[in-house]
Amino acid sequence: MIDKIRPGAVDCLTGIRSGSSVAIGGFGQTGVPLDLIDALCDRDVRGLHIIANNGGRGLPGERGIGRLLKENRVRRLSCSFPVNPDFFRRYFAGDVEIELVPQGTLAERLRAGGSGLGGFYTPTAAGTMLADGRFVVRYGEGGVVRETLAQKESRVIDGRTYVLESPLRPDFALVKAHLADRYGNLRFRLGARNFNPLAAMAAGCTIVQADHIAHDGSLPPDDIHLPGPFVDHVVETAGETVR
Amino acid sequence: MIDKIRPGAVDCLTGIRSGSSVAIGGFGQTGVPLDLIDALCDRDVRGLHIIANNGGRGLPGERGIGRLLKENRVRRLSCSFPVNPDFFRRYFAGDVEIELVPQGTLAERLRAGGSGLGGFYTPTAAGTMLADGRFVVRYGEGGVVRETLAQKESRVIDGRTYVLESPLRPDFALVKAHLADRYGNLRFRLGARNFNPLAAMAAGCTIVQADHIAHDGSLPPDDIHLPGPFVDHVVETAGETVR
Amino acid sequence: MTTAQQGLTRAELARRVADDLVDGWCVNVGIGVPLLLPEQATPGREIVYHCEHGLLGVGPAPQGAPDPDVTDAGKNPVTLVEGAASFDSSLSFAIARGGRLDLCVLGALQVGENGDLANWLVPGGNPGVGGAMDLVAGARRVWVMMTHLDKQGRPKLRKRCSFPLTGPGVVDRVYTDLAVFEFVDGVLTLRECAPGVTPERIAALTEAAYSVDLRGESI
Amino acid sequence: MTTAQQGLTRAELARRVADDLVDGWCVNVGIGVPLLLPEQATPGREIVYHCEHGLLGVGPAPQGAPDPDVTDAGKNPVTLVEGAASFDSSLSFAIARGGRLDLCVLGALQVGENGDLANWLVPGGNPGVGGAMDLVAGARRVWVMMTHLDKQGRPKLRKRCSFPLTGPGVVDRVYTDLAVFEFVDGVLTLRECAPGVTPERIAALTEAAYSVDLRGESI
Repeated sequence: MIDKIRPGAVDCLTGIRSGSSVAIGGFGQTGVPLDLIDALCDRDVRGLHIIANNGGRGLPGERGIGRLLKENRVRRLSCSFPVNPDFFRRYFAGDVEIELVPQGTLAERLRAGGSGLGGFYTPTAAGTMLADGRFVVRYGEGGVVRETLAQKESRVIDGRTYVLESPLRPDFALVKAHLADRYGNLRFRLGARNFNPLAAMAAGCTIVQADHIAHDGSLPPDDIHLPGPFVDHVVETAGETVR
Repeated sequence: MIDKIRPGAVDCLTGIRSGSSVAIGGFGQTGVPLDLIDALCDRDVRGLHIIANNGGRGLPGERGIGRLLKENRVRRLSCSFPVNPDFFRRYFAGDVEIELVPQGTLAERLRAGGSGLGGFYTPTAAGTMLADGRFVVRYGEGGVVRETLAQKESRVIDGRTYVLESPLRPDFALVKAHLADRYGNLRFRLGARNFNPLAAMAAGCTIVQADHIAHDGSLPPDDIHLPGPFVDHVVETAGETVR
Repeated sequence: MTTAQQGLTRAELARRVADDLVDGWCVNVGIGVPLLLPEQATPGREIVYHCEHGLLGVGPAPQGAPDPDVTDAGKNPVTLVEGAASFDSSLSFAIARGGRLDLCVLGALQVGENGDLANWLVPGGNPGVGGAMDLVAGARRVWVMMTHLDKQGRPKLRKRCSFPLTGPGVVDRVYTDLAVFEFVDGVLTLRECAPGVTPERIAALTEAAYSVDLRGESI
Repeated sequence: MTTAQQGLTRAELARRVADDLVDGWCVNVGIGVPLLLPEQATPGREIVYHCEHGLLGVGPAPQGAPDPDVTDAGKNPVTLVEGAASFDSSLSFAIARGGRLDLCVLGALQVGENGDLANWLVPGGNPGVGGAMDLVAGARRVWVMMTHLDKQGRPKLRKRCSFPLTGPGVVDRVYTDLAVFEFVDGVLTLRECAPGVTPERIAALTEAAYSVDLRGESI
């Protein structure tokens, strides 16, 4: 019998080690798996490679990605909009790395990773600093440049310039869903869907916090936003979710 | 005010001319927009480039893609499973062309076209006749080879061979949905979804036949399988659909 | 610059842009002043606002309690209107890159007279690009809404952008607090001055070269 | 060949393969005899059958009126079981290529002793590939179900495939009406003979070289 429902978050997260790559759903604070992140912060993991659209705002007492950054658990952040002032300070000091990825490219790279594709050509960022090898990923002391984004391979197709982007295959994904069933089928709610299904598709192991679980059956087939094969563990967090 | 609901299929199809490329949803007879195809057959169009998964079975009185083939309206069929015996005869006689595309690659090429991507690398078909330039697309008289599938550019990524596939951007798509609203938002039913949303995404002009239309409002946001911007025209066909 | 303060307010600028939207358009609005557009309903015109993380049919800010799952590109609470749809971020950018956005409206740090747009990074500043590069690569039209001058009083309409580009040659129109410019056959053209603003004043506050083809108060 | 007729029937072959499925697996079944697998329920094991155009949770053929929107890869009417999900064909093949299928079971025209699979084209015949190339490129395991001999009585397990390949070196196991083979560290290995079938008879009807490591009636 298939049953991906777990009694608590802690057991689902034991595979995540220092240095793991973890994709996390959410846009700003919308659809961020706050409870899973809190549970992850209870563990002694450092040096994570986090793949998420935003870096949190860096506010006092903030949950979510901002908490991971504040507790200095992140070595590298692949995102489109880091925002977090403290993380920027450490970035310019050479303590952490930022891989800046256009938002649509970030979404598509996760989907490509989850779809077994080897890469894709996109017009996004062609002719910009995010494609020409000048964007600094990591500074050294005194502001020297230690690492930049690689210069992207470009190709003219039907008269237009495209750049080659690679798939993302993070070790883990942390995902927030609205509804789940024991097969791991998921349904999201409005703008909280955003990167969540894409992170789930891409990861080697996907852990979901769901507002509600269909304990007495399964979700209707046509109401499912992401089918169960992309999901490994589901934890119910009804009542815990910040609203 | 936005209103993509049209009183009948005929007016929606006037843009389709002889030689147009038309993606059509469906898998076998499941989810095929039969009424739109019938309406298309009322017009004097020939030499179509049809992009669809199947070629119909070639049975007497058959509707769907099989009818288009039987009435000799198709010059080129891009598909994964042609099936149709009569079409095969004309293929070997050099009268029509078959671009054979693996089913997953066909789906992904439509999605790439609809997503503004320039192409993608897939492991599918690497090391086979569908990638090495040997598959015959068009025969000439006496069985001579007039055209083959191009040899696909291949690339080794992380030790695995991938081939480069191009996006499909058909002029038109004919699509069958279960529910639609005036914004063009669509919902499909079970296995009838298949290629329908992908054909809709890819085409320059997308024409939908819907079993039912939400005449008194719109579909709930989370119940929509494909949002309205990919849809141009919607025709209601309740009661006409073969079940 | 005090001169710039005599032009349109942010709300007036949003109203001015809203006047040029066409009934039925699907429009993405970027962070900053473009986020005011969904507040500017125009009778008889139905505009579908697209929010890049995965919503269509975004409306004004809520009157009552906000729904945390319904936010705009700036993470502010908004509402959904009839016809709204939700989807994941990859489909959202398929809409953008696939040419299904009639328009995107973005803020800008600089616009070049060649149509280049710079709106994501002040050199030496904190980087953050969001969806801007995807949007300018895919939308059918790109309009910029911005103040005519930057905070230091320097013209933002320049011969060439000195800041890193968001996209080369992508801008179709520029709406500032002082004027409306349009790229006509690739040539930056002044089409309109804000009420009380003279063409001479625009000339004094604009580094970019441009043609003048005024057509009164509205385009 | 009359000899082949003394092996397993199609239903017995399906039962034999079903015995080796693991509880919880997500399994794609291809056109032909693999489509019998969803009919072979095993108590205590829940198998999720994947249908390539966009369904998960496919069950046996319906007892009553068929639903035209619920068909298998062979376009036959089937049912959906608890936990079923529907999606479009691009997501369906994302499941396949993305490594989320524990297994795909396909028919074959030929299997090479090097694991090559040929199942889509007899040279000179009517071409049709369906999803087979995608499935063998992505599934974690590829099992073949086939008759041991072709209609002309020739061995289908060959030194090398003479027909165009579906995928190179992709096969993990081969279940025929006469025997079960497994690739063990890349070496084709006879693991089991059908009831009443001797290893000598298998040897006489198999062109491919193989090792023998029998382990009784079941693996």
